[in-house]
Amino acid sequence: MTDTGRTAKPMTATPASSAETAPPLVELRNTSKTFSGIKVLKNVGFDVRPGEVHALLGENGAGKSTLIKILSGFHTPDEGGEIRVNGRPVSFSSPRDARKAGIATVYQELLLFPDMTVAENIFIGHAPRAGMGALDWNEMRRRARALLDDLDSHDLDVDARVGGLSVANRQRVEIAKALSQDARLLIMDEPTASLADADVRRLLDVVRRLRERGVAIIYISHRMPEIFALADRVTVLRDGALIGTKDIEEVDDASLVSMMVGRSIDQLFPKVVVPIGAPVLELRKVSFKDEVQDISLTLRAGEILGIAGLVGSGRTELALTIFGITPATSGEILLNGRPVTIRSPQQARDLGIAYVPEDRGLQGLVKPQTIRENVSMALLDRISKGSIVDRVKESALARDAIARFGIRARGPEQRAGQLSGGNQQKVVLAKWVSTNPKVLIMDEPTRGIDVGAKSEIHALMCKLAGEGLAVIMISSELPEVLGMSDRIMVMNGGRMVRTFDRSEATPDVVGAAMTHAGASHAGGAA
Amino acid sequence: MTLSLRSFMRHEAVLGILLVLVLFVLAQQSDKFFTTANILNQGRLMTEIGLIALPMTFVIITGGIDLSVGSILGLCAILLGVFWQNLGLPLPAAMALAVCVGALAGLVNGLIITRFKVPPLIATLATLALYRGLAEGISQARSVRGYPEWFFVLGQGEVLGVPTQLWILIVFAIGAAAILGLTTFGRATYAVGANETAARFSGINVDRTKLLIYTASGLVSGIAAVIFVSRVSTTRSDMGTGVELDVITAVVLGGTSIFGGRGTIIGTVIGLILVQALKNGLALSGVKGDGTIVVIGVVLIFAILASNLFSRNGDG
Amino acid sequence: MKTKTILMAAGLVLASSAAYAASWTGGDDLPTNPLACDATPGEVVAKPYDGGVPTNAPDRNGKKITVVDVPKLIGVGYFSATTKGQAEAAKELGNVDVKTDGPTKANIDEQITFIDNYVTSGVDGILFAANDPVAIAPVLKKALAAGINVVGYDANSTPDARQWFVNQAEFNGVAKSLVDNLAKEIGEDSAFAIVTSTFTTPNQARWIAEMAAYAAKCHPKLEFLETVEAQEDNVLSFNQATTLINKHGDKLKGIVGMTSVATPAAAEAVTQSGLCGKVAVVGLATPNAMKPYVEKDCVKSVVLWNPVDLGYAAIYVLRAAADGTLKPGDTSVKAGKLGELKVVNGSEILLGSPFVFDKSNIGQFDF
Amino acid sequence: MSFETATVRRSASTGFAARTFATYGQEFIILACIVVLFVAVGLIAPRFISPTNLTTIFVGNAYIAVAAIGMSMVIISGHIDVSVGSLIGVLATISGTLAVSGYPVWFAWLAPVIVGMVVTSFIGVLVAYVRIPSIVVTLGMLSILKGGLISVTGGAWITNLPPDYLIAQFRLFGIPSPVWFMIFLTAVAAMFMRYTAFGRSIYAIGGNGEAARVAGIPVERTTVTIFAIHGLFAGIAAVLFATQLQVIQSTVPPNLELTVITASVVGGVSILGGTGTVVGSTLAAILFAAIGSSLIFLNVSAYWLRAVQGLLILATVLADMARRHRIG
Repeated sequence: MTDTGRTAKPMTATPASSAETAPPLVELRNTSKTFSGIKVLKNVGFDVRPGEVHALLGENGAGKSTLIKILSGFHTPDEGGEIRVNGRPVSFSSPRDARKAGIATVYQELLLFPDMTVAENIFIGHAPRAGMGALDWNEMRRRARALLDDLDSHDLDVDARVGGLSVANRQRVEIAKALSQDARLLIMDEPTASLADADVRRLLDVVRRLRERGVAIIYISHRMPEIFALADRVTVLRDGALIGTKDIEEVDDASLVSMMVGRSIDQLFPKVVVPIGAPVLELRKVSFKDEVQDISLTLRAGEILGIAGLVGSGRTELALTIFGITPATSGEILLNGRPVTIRSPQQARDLGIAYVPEDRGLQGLVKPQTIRENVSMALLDRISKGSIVDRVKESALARDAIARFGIRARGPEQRAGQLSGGNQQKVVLAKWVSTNPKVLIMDEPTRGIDVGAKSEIHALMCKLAGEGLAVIMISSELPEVLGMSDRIMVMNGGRMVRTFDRSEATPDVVGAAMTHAGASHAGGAA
Repeated sequence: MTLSLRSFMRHEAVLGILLVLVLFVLAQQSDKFFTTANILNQGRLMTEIGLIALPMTFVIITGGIDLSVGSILGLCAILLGVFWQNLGLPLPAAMALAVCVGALAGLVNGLIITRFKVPPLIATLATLALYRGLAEGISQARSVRGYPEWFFVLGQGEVLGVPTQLWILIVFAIGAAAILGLTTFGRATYAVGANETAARFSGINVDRTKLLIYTASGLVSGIAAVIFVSRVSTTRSDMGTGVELDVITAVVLGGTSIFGGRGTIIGTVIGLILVQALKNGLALSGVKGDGTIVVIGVVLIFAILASNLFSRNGDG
Repeated sequence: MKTKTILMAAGLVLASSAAYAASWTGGDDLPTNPLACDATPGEVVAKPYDGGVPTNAPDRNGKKITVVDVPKLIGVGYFSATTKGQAEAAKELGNVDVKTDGPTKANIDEQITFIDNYVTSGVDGILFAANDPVAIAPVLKKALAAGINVVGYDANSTPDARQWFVNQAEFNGVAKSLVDNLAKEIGEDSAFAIVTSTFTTPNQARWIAEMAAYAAKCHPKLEFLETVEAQEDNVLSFNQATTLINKHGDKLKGIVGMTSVATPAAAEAVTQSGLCGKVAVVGLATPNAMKPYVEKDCVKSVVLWNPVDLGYAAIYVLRAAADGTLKPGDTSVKAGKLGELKVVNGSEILLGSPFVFDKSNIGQFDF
Repeated sequence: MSFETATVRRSASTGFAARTFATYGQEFIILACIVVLFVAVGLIAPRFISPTNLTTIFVGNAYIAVAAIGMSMVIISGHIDVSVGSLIGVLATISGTLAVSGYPVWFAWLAPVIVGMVVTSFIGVLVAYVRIPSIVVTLGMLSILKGGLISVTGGAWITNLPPDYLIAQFRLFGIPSPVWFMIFLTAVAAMFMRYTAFGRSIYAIGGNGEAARVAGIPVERTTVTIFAIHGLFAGIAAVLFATQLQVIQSTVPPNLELTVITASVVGGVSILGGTGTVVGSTLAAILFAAIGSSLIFLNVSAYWLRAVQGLLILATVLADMARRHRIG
């Protein structure tokens, strides 16, 4: 258990209760950062004390990422700023320097090695040595085991290939990795963005436990309940400037949101009730291997069907089956009452099914290409004559999309990869709405998106439903599912376990349905 | 618009300037360099490499590579002779059939890559050996000669004062540029190279796109084989050995990213001309062949280096 | 399913042509002309001049001329030796400026490109050793049309594409020499194998074909086992030769090396297998590479013309053609230290019979 | 979830044997191929498995196996070197020239190794710091080395090598030294890759370069070092290549780079980087030599030799893909 001891050492024996009075562990003074002449961080001052959870809030593009990248040694701040660790000024020229100063970061895109084992990932770069500089694999595995046990992850095998793990498990590996090297400050960038509720609860427990040990934590999240559940202090950034640092007791939900967006948002889930029309999509005992089993459902025009479930419950797998990526192995799909076969995404698209995928960066966008090229990607056939793409139509389409979806961009020729997360999501949405689909499947439509963009996407969703589109929405955020859906289907272990009407769905019953039937499976996913 | 276009054309611009510079220097070195006869003749000599470089641009834009093109060229050349001489087919039929075999060979590459998910480098490394082996086995080391006079029009004749095959290259280059730049297929090619998964999720038939591109690569190698045979009036199984490296050099020099997603036909054509001008101009200036190879190697590294530096400055 | 069908179709193409395999692998299909079994020289048929003539060649008589030499490939011992001979002759003549340039692999396409560039740049004379007799013809004709003197050596083109060809030794002469030496060393009832560069190399293919014809005529009991390819790569040649020894064991009495790369490698294989004196090595090779084996008595004789002389003669012939002293219809040409060389076969200049190096004379050569 | 659960369960129950197979699966397949080949061909032509022929097979591609060790490291780190054939040609020539110019034998052995490391370090610098894709750098380097070599030597052979220079012809316990080199270097490299932090960082860089940087691995410096190690092996391979016979050709051996790369990838090194072992590449080099030899023994018409080799490479690769899909 040397690890625990080592982790505990730099705590300077500061109990959590006296955190407020303790000197800052890490402090940023008057820090700015300029990229190509654009100041993305403006004279920000910021500090973290030992044993506190300091939440960092702001819309995407507010400067949070830049700030944490300065702290973790990726960027050097502009002249005039200063970083102090334990009161002493330091300068980081590489992530390695930051590591040495006890600052570790768990990134949003988990930076792991898929082909290596859990133990190896945890100790990459600082593995235990036996004699003559050779790695001590047994010691490595033993200490990895100890670290994971410490994080209450007894079910995670240290010899498992990381590539085969769930997001939640990979995140635990990341945290163990950070702790394995005496982290005194742990920066967590949206750690719960891709986690299901049960996993979120486990993660929050882990964070609390770390705080008790005196580790300082910078916690970035868009999810308000977590912030109120965890944070001691909150700092809000907007447009690269510091808006304020407050104790958590001084703020509430509404005031934080208005600090972030500079205005107040009246309604988080602007659900508009629209008339529900005729059945559009019907599934009859549709299965895909053992990942999706015997799903039957009816989706009507104007309806938003929410699918809730833990990660791995078969939600996304069901969407992929309807969309033809993993064609159904049995069962029947009807569209407007007629049976159809969907064996490929092209067929699905041509039948009027659209899918806004879960992983925006990997499945949704071609980041090096322009907004124009991304928006037209799914309907090139329709805007081309004799397979020659009509550039005029295409540009018009892209400009339309920018206007209609409120995409904040320099123009249709901006590269998609340069946009913020919310705007990227709008591009993906625009791509699919441009195909005039009858059925729109949205998988985690607001993951990793800031509050402002989130409500815009929700509003769009309602508008589309109002235009007669049938929408399936998959989400790990229970409030979103409850707030937006007309009907809620809960999946577990590849099966549909219950459906709720909007009126009867409460967080308690839906949450219970998500976890209940598959309690034995939950361990694997959790 | 302008920003993206600028970054897109940047490499081509750097290369264009380099080409002008090279042409200028070479013209100073030898008065024979900038003559119509020499330029047209160089066009004749670079046609086979040039033709194969066109589909190779597509292949590399999708993030793949095709190392088997030289072997396909050899196989098709041999089959042209075998079909005509040993099977007694009329020559036009033999030509068509040889090109078809080229397409078939490319299709097999495509199937191995798409169906069995073998990385293109490995798949075509294997077929590089396989196709060359077939060429050797089928030919039993025998050359086929004595083609009729009309056949040589393709490789040695002229149309309107310009070598016949240069017309073919020009037509193919314009066609390829149009397909890549203007059509849905070209879009699909870029999308597949830049993000294959997103392309698949956007309803682009990724496998079909790749299959078509590898088939085209084989088909064009077959056409190049026919032209090659016509130019040198004989058929040998070692034809086209090492062509793949020349082709890849031209394409990469032309700014096509080896990681996929980026590249243009214009760039490839400039790359081709640059390599050919260097080979020819240096020879005319009295530099020996081995010196020319060294220069081409240096230019390749330098060109990519220069465009890297420029683009880094531009992007900040 | 579709995939399988296509793969099967591809397999069929493979199998259908596997049917015919010649008994002497490596030969070509051209008619052979074996010499008589005794020392009777081959019949010399008087043939009218069948070479080409340069059009509107300027008067080069006695003037300094620039000559480029484009061998099959550069970077092999054999052609460095011919280059050496050319330099020697050029120095003697004093009015010839010669340089060697060519492809790094024996590739018809690149060779053509090289010659083409030199035609454009305007040299006075071109020497070549053809990678393919037909493929090289158009560009050589182009050179003739540009008034350039064109002379071949080592490997010929079609006759009308050049003026003269310096023939180091006739194919049937080389074949006879090799087979006779082989039979002498291993006895008539023995078996042997061949190591060649590639089956497509024309000279080697021709020699193998001629050897087959000559052996059938004069040494019918000699048993041919097989031919293996070894590129122009000496380590591969060594491995192939060693494998032949391992495979055939005592049965294998001799190895014939068809290239100057393969022969020393085969000798090395025999040496390292400890079979000196038990397995004979004959073949074409340059003396320097063979000296260690000949001196150790592991190899008794090496057959080769002297490539230095070949290059030397080529320069003299080219000079004579440029000067106009060698005209169609002439029956001999003066070639410096080599004396008078005979014109045979219309437009070929014969260097002489293949030379056999052995322990007694190999020390005198350095190339 | 079901997939996830299955993975966790399986890995939880993995024993040592299963873990070994997961790491060395491709190596076992190739080993099996070699054994099957030896047995099958040995039954038809018993001389094939005679000690002398086995020695020939093992010696034959030993220098390729040695070069493939370094190449595997380069490929595992996500790069490639297509200039290795030219480099070996240049280094062999340097070594031989020194040996016949009266330098001490140890210097003729050492110099190519050092020059090799210098050249590949330079490649590494261009790749790591200047960020030119390795295939471009080495494609250029291929031309430069090849053209430069011929310019300098003019293709003259190097003969009269001193006998004590011919290290590849030395024998220890009756086994030629190239085999010892191959075994020893493969073992050392395999241990190095598995048991040193540097070895693991090669996998890290190839598996996820960004993550490696974040983990504090100096990616650029490591990349240059990997290329330098590759140069070290290329240098040793060049010495083995140069000393195998009593003449050195001083040209670039035809297609050597393709053979070396093929040995690496068929040996299970993923061309995408991140996985593979050096044991596999050595086995693959032996397999190629065995295939070449067996074709002669089986009287397969030499014309078809290359076609058969191509088919076998394809078969090995397809078997590997099938295995990977099964494991998932």
